[in-house]
Parts: sequence; structure tokens; C-alpha cells
Amino acid sequence: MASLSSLSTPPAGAANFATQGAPVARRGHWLWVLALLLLAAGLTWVLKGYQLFQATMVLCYAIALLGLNILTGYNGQISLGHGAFFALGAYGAAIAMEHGGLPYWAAIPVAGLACLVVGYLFGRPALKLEGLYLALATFALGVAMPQLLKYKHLEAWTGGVQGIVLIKPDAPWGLPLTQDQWLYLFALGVTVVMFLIVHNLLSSGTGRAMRAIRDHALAAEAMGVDNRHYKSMTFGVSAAFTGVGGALSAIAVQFVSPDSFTLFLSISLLVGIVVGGLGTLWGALFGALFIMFVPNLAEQVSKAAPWAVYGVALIAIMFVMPGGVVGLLRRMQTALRARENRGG
Amino acid sequence: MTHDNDRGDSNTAPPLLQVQGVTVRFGGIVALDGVSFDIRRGEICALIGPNGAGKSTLFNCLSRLYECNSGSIVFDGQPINRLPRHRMAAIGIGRTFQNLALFGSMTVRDNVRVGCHSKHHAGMVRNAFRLPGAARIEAEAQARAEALIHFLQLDAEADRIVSDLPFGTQKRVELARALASEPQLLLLDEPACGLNHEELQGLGDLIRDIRDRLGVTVLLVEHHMGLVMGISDRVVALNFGKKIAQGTPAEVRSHPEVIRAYLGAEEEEGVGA
Amino acid sequence: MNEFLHQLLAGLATGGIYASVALALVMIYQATHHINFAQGEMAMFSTFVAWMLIDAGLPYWAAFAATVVLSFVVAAGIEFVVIRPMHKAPVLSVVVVFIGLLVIFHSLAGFFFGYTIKPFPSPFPADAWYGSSLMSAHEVGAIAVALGMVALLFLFLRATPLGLAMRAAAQNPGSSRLVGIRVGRMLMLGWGLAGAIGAVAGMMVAPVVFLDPNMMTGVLLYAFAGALIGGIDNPIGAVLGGFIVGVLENLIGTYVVGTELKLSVALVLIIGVLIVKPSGLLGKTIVTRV
Amino acid sequence: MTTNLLEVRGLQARYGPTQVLQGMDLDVAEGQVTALLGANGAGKTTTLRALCRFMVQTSGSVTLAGERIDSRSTEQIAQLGVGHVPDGRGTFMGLSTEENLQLGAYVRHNRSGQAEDMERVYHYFPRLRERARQQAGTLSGGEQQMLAIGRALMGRPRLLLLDEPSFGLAPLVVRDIFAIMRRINREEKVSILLVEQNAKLALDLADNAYLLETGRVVLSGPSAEMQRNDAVRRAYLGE
Amino acid sequence: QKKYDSGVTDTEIKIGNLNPYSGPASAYGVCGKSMAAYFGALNAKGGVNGRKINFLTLDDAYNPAKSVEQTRKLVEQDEVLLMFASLGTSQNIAVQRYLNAKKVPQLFVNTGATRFGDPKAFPWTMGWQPTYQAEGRLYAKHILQTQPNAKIGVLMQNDDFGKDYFKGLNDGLGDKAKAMIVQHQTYEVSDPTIDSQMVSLKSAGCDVFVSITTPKFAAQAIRKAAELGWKPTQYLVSVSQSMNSVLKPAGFENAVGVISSTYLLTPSDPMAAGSKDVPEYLEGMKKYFPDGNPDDSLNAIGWGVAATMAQVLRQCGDELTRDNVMKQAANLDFKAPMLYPGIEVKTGADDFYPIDKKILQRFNGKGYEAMGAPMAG
Ligand SMILES: Nc1ncnc2c1ncn2[C@@H]1O[C@H](COP(=O)(O)OP(=O)(O)OP(=O)(O)O)[C@@H](O)[C@H]1O
Ligand SMILES: Nc1ncnc2c1ncn2[C@@H]1O[C@H](COP(=O)(O)OP(=O)(O)OP(=O)(O)O)[C@@H](O)[C@H]1O
Ligand SMILES: CC(C)C[C@H](N)C(=O)O
Ligand SMILES: [Mg+2]
Ligand SMILES: [Mg+2]
Repeated sequence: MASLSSLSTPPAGAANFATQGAPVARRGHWLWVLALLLLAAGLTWVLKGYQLFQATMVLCYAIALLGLNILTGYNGQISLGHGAFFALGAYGAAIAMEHGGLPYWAAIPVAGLACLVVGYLFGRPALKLEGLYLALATFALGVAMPQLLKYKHLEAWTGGVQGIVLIKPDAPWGLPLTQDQWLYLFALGVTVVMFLIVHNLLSSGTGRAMRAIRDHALAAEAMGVDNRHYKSMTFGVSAAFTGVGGALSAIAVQFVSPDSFTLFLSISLLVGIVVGGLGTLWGALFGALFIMFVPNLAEQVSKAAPWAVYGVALIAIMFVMPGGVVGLLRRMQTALRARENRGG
Repeated sequence: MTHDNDRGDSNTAPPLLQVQGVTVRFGGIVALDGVSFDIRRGEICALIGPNGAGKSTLFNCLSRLYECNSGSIVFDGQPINRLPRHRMAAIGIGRTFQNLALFGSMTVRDNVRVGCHSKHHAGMVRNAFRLPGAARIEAEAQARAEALIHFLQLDAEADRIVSDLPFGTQKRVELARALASEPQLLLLDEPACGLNHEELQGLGDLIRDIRDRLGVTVLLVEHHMGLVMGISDRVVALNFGKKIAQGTPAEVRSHPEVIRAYLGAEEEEGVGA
Repeated sequence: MNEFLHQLLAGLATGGIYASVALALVMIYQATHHINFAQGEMAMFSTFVAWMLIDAGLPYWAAFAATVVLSFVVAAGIEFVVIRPMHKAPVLSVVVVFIGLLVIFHSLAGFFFGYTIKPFPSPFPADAWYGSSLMSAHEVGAIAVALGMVALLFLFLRATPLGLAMRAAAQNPGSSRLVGIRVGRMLMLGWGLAGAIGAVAGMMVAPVVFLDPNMMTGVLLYAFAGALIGGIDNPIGAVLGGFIVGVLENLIGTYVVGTELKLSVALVLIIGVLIVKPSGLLGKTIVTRV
Repeated sequence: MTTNLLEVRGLQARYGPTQVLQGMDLDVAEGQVTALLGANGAGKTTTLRALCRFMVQTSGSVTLAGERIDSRSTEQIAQLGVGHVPDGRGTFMGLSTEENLQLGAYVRHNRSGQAEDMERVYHYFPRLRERARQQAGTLSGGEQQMLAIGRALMGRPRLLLLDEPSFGLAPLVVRDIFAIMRRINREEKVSILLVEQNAKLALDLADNAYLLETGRVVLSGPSAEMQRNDAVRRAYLGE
Repeated sequence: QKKYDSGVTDTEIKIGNLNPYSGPASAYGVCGKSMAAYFGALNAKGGVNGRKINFLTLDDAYNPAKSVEQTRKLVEQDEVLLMFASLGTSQNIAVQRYLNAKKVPQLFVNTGATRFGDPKAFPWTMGWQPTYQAEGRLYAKHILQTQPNAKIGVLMQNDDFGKDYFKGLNDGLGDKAKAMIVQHQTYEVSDPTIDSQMVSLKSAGCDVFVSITTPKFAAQAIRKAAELGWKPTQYLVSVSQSMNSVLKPAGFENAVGVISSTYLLTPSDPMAAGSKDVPEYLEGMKKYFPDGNPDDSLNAIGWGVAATMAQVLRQCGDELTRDNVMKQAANLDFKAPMLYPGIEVKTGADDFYPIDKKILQRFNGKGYEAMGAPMAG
């Protein structure tokens, strides 16, 4: 009997990932990026303490979304449970700091690496699963993670249901910055590094291989792409990014506990990449803003049923921009260009 | 290294590809039934046969998408039955697909660059951190892709998303992508399908060019007899998974079994006219 | 031994719950090739509607029938108003719309009905002959209802032209139009049927777990797992899967790893099965050639 | 004078912003075969799609047997008796061969005769009978093309739109198919609009022909005349 | 000599609060609404010393990360005087260090975890409810008194709330704990049913059943026990003792004999007959939280804790500084409304557990009847 799996459909959604080309920024874009960066850095002295905290959380989510987007947007593997890696990163950092005595800046890469390994190990058997089946497996991971975190035999490390309380770092070298300001700047730095890495990955042969697998797995293999390796590595890298986001968030929140990482977090992350723009770099930022602020806005609109407002907003956004914020921006850009061309 | 000589080859160089007794079954269906033949270096060989004879199945065995139930395939002296799929491009077997299998959301250029993957890729870590070598390898892939885009006259479309392109153009992109891996053996599954008369001529020239200029051996599945007879050095005919004939185009064209099962009698040409 | 039997039956009873929700998932999958993550919340909301009707004095069966019909209509309406405009959008955007629906139904239920649990009546008399201390009359009845629904659904999908047309419309809407199938109607019908099945499921679940807005959040994962392990394209598989999940979970919790990790371990097992048999126990592998 | 089953006036079609058909006129006479020729990308497939309002945005008037159908939906047009063998075959991959054929008969309200029609298709394409229970997605390219044609025949159409029916078929089968089309055209009075790369075969079968270039009709007339046209001979018949 | 910290003016005192109005614990959201009802009623009567209470209550969805964000918003943007009665253990732990560092009172946290009464380490944090551990000890004592040879089966929600109770029970049983607790089953809040656990408990032959459950599962457990024909002595934690929202759905006939404990009065309790708090409570609820069920003990908690807050502010007079708030909070001797007769709010500089007594009660098919006098666990 010939292997049937060799014939199986490309992931049901492959054709539906109506996404765009390479993420390579054109020259002019770098100026914009620089300007944005300066602006972001400037916020350090503009925002109040808790707003800086929110901004820091936006960056954490942005990094996490970047990770999920690598996996889902660029590689076509749907994850409904990425909150698990966010949790793992957060706990990784917390444990490294609490039990390993590492400083916060060292705890982050450690947490990232731990997620890389776990993500890879999860991605390896999950290779056989596609589409819905992968969705179930990841969904299950998302559901199981809080339970694992409070598992009694791990309690010595995880603090069980009570979680772990962390201390916020002071600004180093006697810089005249408050803890919030420093943490925000630090997170901004980490974010820039993470964006650069993703940019490098995606604009190179690696990114093309990832997207090729998403579009047509069999053809990618026929072109010499080692799907197994790439898919599980993509899973690992994605988990690592999300883990770094989680690690940073643990430091910002100063506390980790299983309750922080419910399935809703995973769902929010998925919503984030779709709202931001699947398979786009900048989408991660927009998605993070959405995750952070829309629930609060909804609460302001209706105290009685804020989540109904949130749900309606979500559906409305998908109606108006099925390709997410970045999709919409691109459409507007093309339309503008077309008009310019016609005018000129 | 030996190879069986029942065909009485005068050529002493070992064949590039040896297919020996390949059988593939799907449940009760026998798609290939002990098929054997050789392909010599530098030739254009055509594989013909009625619909469902097993031609695409054979292609899929050659690119390891299907497992053979029995038999062996030796490429360039190396048995390939055990190799993982993604190695096929690296050892020198490139292919196109009967029903296009492009990376639909990517540009023409990126499609072709993915084709370079087997020969030019830097690895994740190197790419992620732009370590030494990454840029050079990237540039090599870029150069090869440009060359092929030019070779197949895709310059104008290079930055378009492939799925927006007409069928014929997409076929050319697939060809470019297959050539990007610098194959020794190129498998073409019905390249003429959907092309009109004019384009057919161009295709014939192109295939010959690929053989002559790039030194690529070509195995071709095709129903368009004009093309097959025009460019192939040798033809192998299958029916119901079995080889029924092989030889020069002229020999195969006049083989009674081939006429009965596949071509139909000559005098019936222009049905009912 | 007695305990084992008891756990097994308890597993079957819970499995019946998963099975009936899994059926609704299968229904909508067959008709639209989507997994509707809001299915559980829609079923929960339907059940609240039934509760309201009963509270207003309607006899059980009248409320039951009205709820099923209403759920059919509302679900079909949702397809038309909310899902239809998304037909060209990428899958994940549709998934996000499902999530939107989920939070809307959840939040509205909380808003209208509050979060305190409410008892929901069972149609099966508590002292019926088929009830025992091993399995209550309601549990037996609910399993029977699940089996009845699966039989009907199987016949509908596999043996009627309409069922065939519905599957075709989900698989290949373009070609379906070309052969004259009104794809839009099929989608609406599929949603309607899924809504109706969900309503029945909800009314079978509520007497067991009590009615509250969180009633289905836990169930959905199990139903999803059940549907996939049995085969998402086969209603019989889905029901089988539901029972398997229910029993597996109980036995693992009782005899293997204890209750703290039973869910995790059960899920690992299920995923293990899927890795070996990627289309589920009774599912069909859909093969596409290159 | 024969009446026209299909009359098309000023048909335009576009995919999003790209306009493909630039206002074309076309007739298919009742009971006759009309061929549509043109280079790759000329818009032949788009024409057939536009007639069914399938996947393209259209404007212009399309009249089938005296009734305007240009604002009908694809499925309504199918129900009016327009059978379509689409570009790319449109196989229902996950269903069996037989179920694919049954779907072809979906438009027919009485199911009597369906079994005979199935027999007839199997008679035309014995290969399909052997593969009746097989998942259609696993059929070979040519087998799927046979299936697409068989599926269209199952609906007993009055107008058959064929997009490259010979696509990927063995020479012998191509001949069979053209013979079959001739037969259903003659015996069952099915009108046919045929798009075909093999211009010789197409013109042999057709009564009339249109030549399309970048979305416009550049030449039309009885096929015998077309066969004599120099431009056609050069570009399409290779003479 | 008026002295104000942020959040206070001559006419208003801003206080902040978080509740899970959405998310997995949304059933507890009513607490916030009944607090709001109390303050509504209080403001209508002129507030505290002429100042209206501006009760800012936000949703944290029971997510500690969200609790941090919302708490910081209340403290830094809305500039509340203090944080009051936010719900949940992890949710309060998450902000405990922050509030203490900022010297913002974290008063009367709405959870029974033991760790919130530690003035040495956290001088700005104070609980309110009797602790879960104390209640666990209470049941243990009663079991030892009445059934010293019992085989105990425990069903426990697998979270901080469950673990605290379980610890209390264990401590109370002392050395005999190991021998007496023959079955210990847990469940997750996301579990649809607890049938399997109940079967295990019954099969182990337990004759005492301690149900450390939240309302939905408590009701399921009572009913399932009856369905299984299992008749142990049942102990039900006070979180789930509500007649209306637990025993009634479970079936009163199934709940006869259930032993629980309480520190709160609910209007349906026979003891409520003479109380003058109750009519006021009923009226306030009717006017300011009409959808709320007055018999739900969560609402009684909200009312009582809000009254305690008002008392602290009253005691502060015009010196509404955070320091003074903490001083007054640690200086309470107050009969809060809706507390069970004989139970009071009492604190001291080193006693940050305002309520420490409970009364055991047994359900007789119509209502609870008290068993003895209030006692500390
Ligand atoms: N995965 C599969 N499962 C079942 N049957 C298969 C599968 N793949 C191929 N077949 C059957 O094997 C036979 C050979 O198919 P193949 O595609 O090789 O034919 P082919 O010679 O390429 O025909 P064509 O010229 O029509 O493309 C066909 O009858 C087909 O139905
Ligand atoms: N889905 C689509 N989106 C955008 N453009 C399209 C689409 N389909 C076709 N086109 C464009 O419309 C033009 C006409 O295409 P069409 O398929 O109708 O040509 P054709 O005459 O059938 O050619 P062929 O012989 O290749 O089948 C082409 O330029 C093609 O690129
Ligand atoms: C029972 C509730 C008022 C408190 C909650 N269960 C907690 O302590 O976390
Ligand atoms: Mg083929
Ligand atoms: Mg075409």
C-alpha cells in the first residue's frame, strides 16, 4: 500500500491564508521605523506609571503575537493554545529568578530557550496533525497548562496555586528612571531585537521555506524543504518568542499564577494576530494594542455586558477588515497609489 | 555497478535512472505493475499511455511522494527507495506537477527562490542573526532565480503573486522553480496541457533548450503526440500499469498495442468528418 | 469490579453529553467545513430560552419544541447575517467571528439570566424503570436521545440527496453552484440544524450540570475532542468519540493518574490516537492528488 | 434561420479591478455547436464563467431561450439547464465518483431516469464505472476530466458549456469525447458552446466559431469559413 | 484640621474595588454589586461624615495580570484613597506588594485565604472573612467530636480556595488526618461534572463527606450522592451554603442533614426574624440591586463588608489619610450588618483577622438550624 499520507491535502486552510508577500521593508520604511522607535522611546517620559505598565504589556503581547504569527501566519499551523507558551515563558523567568537567582535580563533568554525546546518537542509529534487536529492539540495544551502549573509535584518550583511573586528591577547604572520607565525601555529594547530577528528570518530563505510549506506542503518538500524540520523548528521559534513575551510580562506584572494563563489568553492571542493582520510583522503591534485596550474600552461602553460589546466589535472589525488592520492599511495604500497613478 | 542489458544498449555509460520492477497498489487498484526502464544521461524520454495508466504515479514514486510496494529505483547509482522526500531535489531530481502546485500567495520570484532551497540555504540560526555567509548564500539564490526568471521570460511578472497569473504563465513558473534546484533529471508532467498550437512549438524548443543548454535529462509525460514525437529521443508506453512498448518515437507510434490502447487507428483521424 | 462498572457507566453518561454537543459540531462541519466555537454557547443560550419558557408556565414538551424551532431559526439567521458576509474571508477571520459570537452569547446570558446556577427539569421521570443507582433515568434517556439524533443525522447526510448536496456545498462551493445547488441555503440549513441539535444537547446537558452561562465552556473541549477522535465527517464517529472521551477520562482519573491530571492525560492519549490515525477512528481520509 | 438559444450582448467581466471581457457579443444557435477560440489568457474561460455569473463580476445582457439570465445567480442558471464543464474540472474531491455523478443530476427534480443516465455515462467512460466507489480526488487527471464531462451530462442540460474538454485526455479518449458530443448534439439536440485549444478538432465539430483576442471578439462566422481564414490557419491550425 | 490623602475631598471619598464580572468566576461578580448597593443606600442617606462614597469597581475577569493593571489604574489614574474588598486570592496576592510599597490600604480583601492577616510583613493589607483554614478546622473538630472513627471522603476544588480549606481540615484532624481521610478527590472549575469523583468517594465506603466546592459543584455533589444512594454525613463549606442557589437546585430533600457553617445571616434564616439589619438590607437590595437575590450569601458578604468599610471611614473623621485609615481599620469593634448574631468585626494592631467566628448549622429540609454557639476554628 502506497503511503496515503503523502497525498493528503495541503492544510485545508492553506489557500485561505490570503496573505501577502515577503515582509522585507523597503528602504523608505526604515525611516518610518526609526521615527516610530524614537516616538516609542519618548513615551517613557510622557506616560504615567500605570500607563507605562500598560505600554510595557503591549510590548509583551506584541512579542508574543509575533511568535504566534510566525507559526500561524507564515507557516500555516494554527495554534489555539499559545497562551501555554506565554505561561511557560512567564514561569520560566519567574523560576529562573526565584530559584535560580538569575537577574531579570538573564532570565528572559533562559525562558525563551526553555520554550524553544518545549515548543520543538511539542511540534515534533504534532507534525502529523493538520488543520483542525492541530487546533485541537494546541487547544488541549492551552487548557492543560494551568493544571500542570499547579500540579502538586511541581509545587516546589511553581508555587502551586499561590504562584510566585517577583520583584521589579531598578534602573541600572544609576540612571534617573523609575522602575516603570526602566522596564518599559528595557521591554522596548527587547521588542526591537525580537522584531529584527523575525525580520531577518522571514526575509531570508528560511521565511520563504516557511511560507512555501504553508501554501503547498508537498511542493515545498519536492523543492527540497525539509518540512519536518522546518515545521517543528517553526513551532519552537514561535514558542520561544511567545515565551519571551510571557517572561517580560511576568516581570512587569511581578507575579505569576495559573489563573493568569487561562484559555482566554490563548484565544486573545489568536484574535490579536488576526485583528492585527495575519502574516504581517506590524500586525503584531496592532494586535497587541487590541488585546490590551479593547476590553477596557468595551467596559467603558457598557458596564452591564462589556463582553457583548467586545464581541460585536470583533465581528465588526472582521467585517470591515477581514485581513486585519495591516490588510486594511495595505488596501488603502494600493488604492492611494492607484489614484496617484491615475492623477499623474 | 551493473545494469541489466536486456535492451541491448550500445551505450556503455551507466544510465542516469533505472526503474526496476516498480509496483504500486492502492487498495485493490494496481496503478503500476512491475514497470522497468532506464533513462540515459542527456536524453529526452517520453512516458505515454492512456488515462490512469500510472504515469503520474510513477512520477510520484520518483519524487518519493508515493511508496513503491515493490521494485527499486536507482538514480545516478544510488537507490532512492529509502531517501526522505526532501532529499530528492538535492540529489538532482526536479519536477513539475500535473495540476499546478505553486506557492499561491507568493510572488513569482519567491516561488523560484524556494526552488533554490536545496542548493542554497543558510539555515535558521544563520538567517535569524545574519551570521557570516547568510548574505552570500542569499545572493546566490537571488542570482540563480533572476537567471531563471530571465531564461523563462518571466521578467515582467517577477513581482506578481503567482495565483493571479494565467495558467500558461504559471506553468512556466513551475518550470523555472523546478530548474532552480539545478536538477540532473527533470520530470515534466503534461507540460503541454492547456497550451495552444503556437505555445506548443515554443514549449518544444524550450525543452530541447533545457536539455542542450542546461544539460538536464528530461522525462516527460504527455498526451500531445505532436510534441512527444517531435522532441523525444525515446518513448516508453504504459497501459494499466504495465509497460507495453518502448523505443524510438517512430517505433512506439507504430506499435500495435500502443495504437489499440492509446492512439487509436490512424485512419480514424478526424472522427466522423 | 463494581466500582469499575460504576465508573464505566458514569463515563458513558458524561460521554453522552459530549456526544450530543459533538454531533452539533459535526453537523456544522459537514455543512460548512468550519468548527463553530460558539456552538456550546449557542446551545447554552437556547437552554436558557427553554428555561424561560418553562418558567413562564409552558409545559416541558411545548417549551422543548419551541426552543428547537427557535434555535433553528436563530442559528440560520446568524449564518445569514453574520457568517455569510465573511464567505470570502480567510478561515481564521471566520474563527475570530466565531469567537466574537461566543463572547456575545456568553455575556448576554450572564446579563439576562445571571451567573447563579438554575435547576433545569429533565423530561424523564426520576423514578422511571430504566433509572437505577448506577445510572439515573435522565442519563439513560439522554444517551438514548443522542443515539436517536445520530441515527437521524446519519441517514440525512448519507442517504438523502439533500444531505449529499449539503456535503458537496461545504467541500466545493464553486462546483456546487455550477451543478445548481443553492449553497447559501445549504449553509443556512446546516447552521439551523446544528443550532437545533445544539438546543437538544443543551436541554439534555442542563439537568446534569445545572444551567448557568458557564455550562458549556468545559463541555466544548471534550466535544471537540470527541468529534475529532471519532471522525469529524462521520456522525457515528462523533458519538462514539464522545463516549470514548467520557469513559477514558473517568478511568484515567480513577485508576491511572488521579483527578488532577486526568484531563491532560486523556488529551495526550487522544492526540496520540490522532497521530496514528489522523482522520479519527471512523473518519475518512480525504486524499488530493498532485 | 435557426433561433438563438443563447444571445449575449455587450458582456463585460472583471476580476476585482482587472477587466477581462471588454463587451462581447455572442450567439449560440439552438441545437448547434459553437466554438470559442483564442490564445492563452484571451478570456475564453472568463466568457464561460461570465455566462454563469460564476466567480466574476459581469455586466451586459445574456438571454437564454428568450429569458434574461444576467441577473440570475449561478445556481439558478444551472437550474435553467446550463451544464458547465469548468476549467480545472471542479471535482468534489472528498466524494466518491458515483456521488459526483449524482450531484450532476441535482438540478433535475424527478429522479427517474437518473439510473439510466448514470448507465449512459458509465457506458461512455467505462473507466469511471471501475472507479465508482473511489474517492474522486484520487482519480488520475484524465479520469477526473471524464468525470467532469459525465457530471455535466447527468443534468441533461439544454446548453452545455465545455471548457477545454480534451484537457489532459489521451488521444483516443479525445476522439471518443468529440464523438460523444456530436452524438448528444445530434440526437438530444443539446446546444454546445465549446472552448478548445485543439482548434482543428473544435472547428471540425462546430457549426460556428468565434475568435477571441484580449477579451474581444475579433472574428466570427461559420466554422468552415474560419478554417479557411489565413490568420486562424497560421495561429491555431499550425498550417 | 482636615487632613486628606488622594481621593478625598470635602464631598467625596473615592475607593477602588475589583471583581470578576466576567471570566470563570463571574458568579462572584454579585459581591461587587451588593457593595455598590450598600454605598448607594449610604449615599442616599448622606454618606459618611457628609462625604459621598464614590465606589469605583472594575472587572479583572479573575485574572491576576488584569488585577495588577486595573489596580494601578484605580490608584494612579483615578487616585482612589484605598483599595477595598477586591475578590480572589491570587488576584490580591498579585497587587499586595505593589499596594504595600505605595502605602495604599488593601482593605478587607474578599477571600478567606490565611495570608492576608500578616501586619508585620504587609501592614497595609487586611482580610475580612473568617479564613477558610479556620472553617476547615471547625469541621474537623466537629467530626472528631461526633464521629471519631469516621472514614472521610473529601472533594476539593483544585485551587487556592480548595487547598486552604483542605489544610484547615487536615490541621484540625491532627495526627488522625492520614488515617481518617480515606479518599481525596479533586476537580477543576472547568470540569463539566464530578460524577466520577463521587463514584470513587462512595466506592471507598466513606461515611463522612467534606465538600470543598463552589456552588455549582456543591449542588451537583449533593444531588449525585442522593442518586447514588450514598448517605454520608455531609459537610459543606460556607462558600456554598446558600439555600437558594445551592440546596434548592440540588433538591431540598437531598440536602437534609447537610452540615455547614456561617458567619452571615440571610433573610431566609429563622434567626433573621428579629434582626433590624435585615429589613434595611432587603430594602437597599431592592432599590439598588433589584436583580440580586438577597438570600445569596455573596450579597450578604458584599453588604456586610461595605458596612465595615463605611465604619472605618466614619471612625477616621476628617483625617482621611491612608495612615489613619489603616489605624482605624486596625481598631474596629463593630457589629456589622448581616453578620450572624454573636459574631462581630474586631481588629487590633496585631489582629488583622476581622471576623474569626463561625457557627455550625444543619439543614433540616426547610432551613438551617444552628448547632451550638459561634466559635473560632
Ligand atoms: N492515491 C490514490 N488512491 C487510489 N487510487 C489512485 C491513487 N493515485 C492514483 N490512483 C489510481 O491509479 C491509477 C493511475 O493514476 P495516474 O494518475 O498515475 O494515471 P496517469 O497515467 O497519470 O493518468 P492521466 O494521464 O489521466 O494523468 C488511476 O486509475 C488512479 O485512479
Ligand atoms: N481569478 C482571477 N483573478 C484575476 N485575474 C484572472 C483570474 N482568472 C483569470 N484572470 C485573468 O483574466 C485573463 C483571461 O483569463 P482566462 O482564464 O479567461 O483566459 P483563457 O482564454 O481561458 O486562457 P487559457 O487558454 O489559459 O485557459 C487572464 O489575463 C488572466 O490572468
Ligand atoms: C469564594 C469567593 C468569595 C472567593 C474565591 N473563591 C477565592 O478565594 O479565590
Ligand atoms: Mg497523470
Ligand atoms: Mg481557460
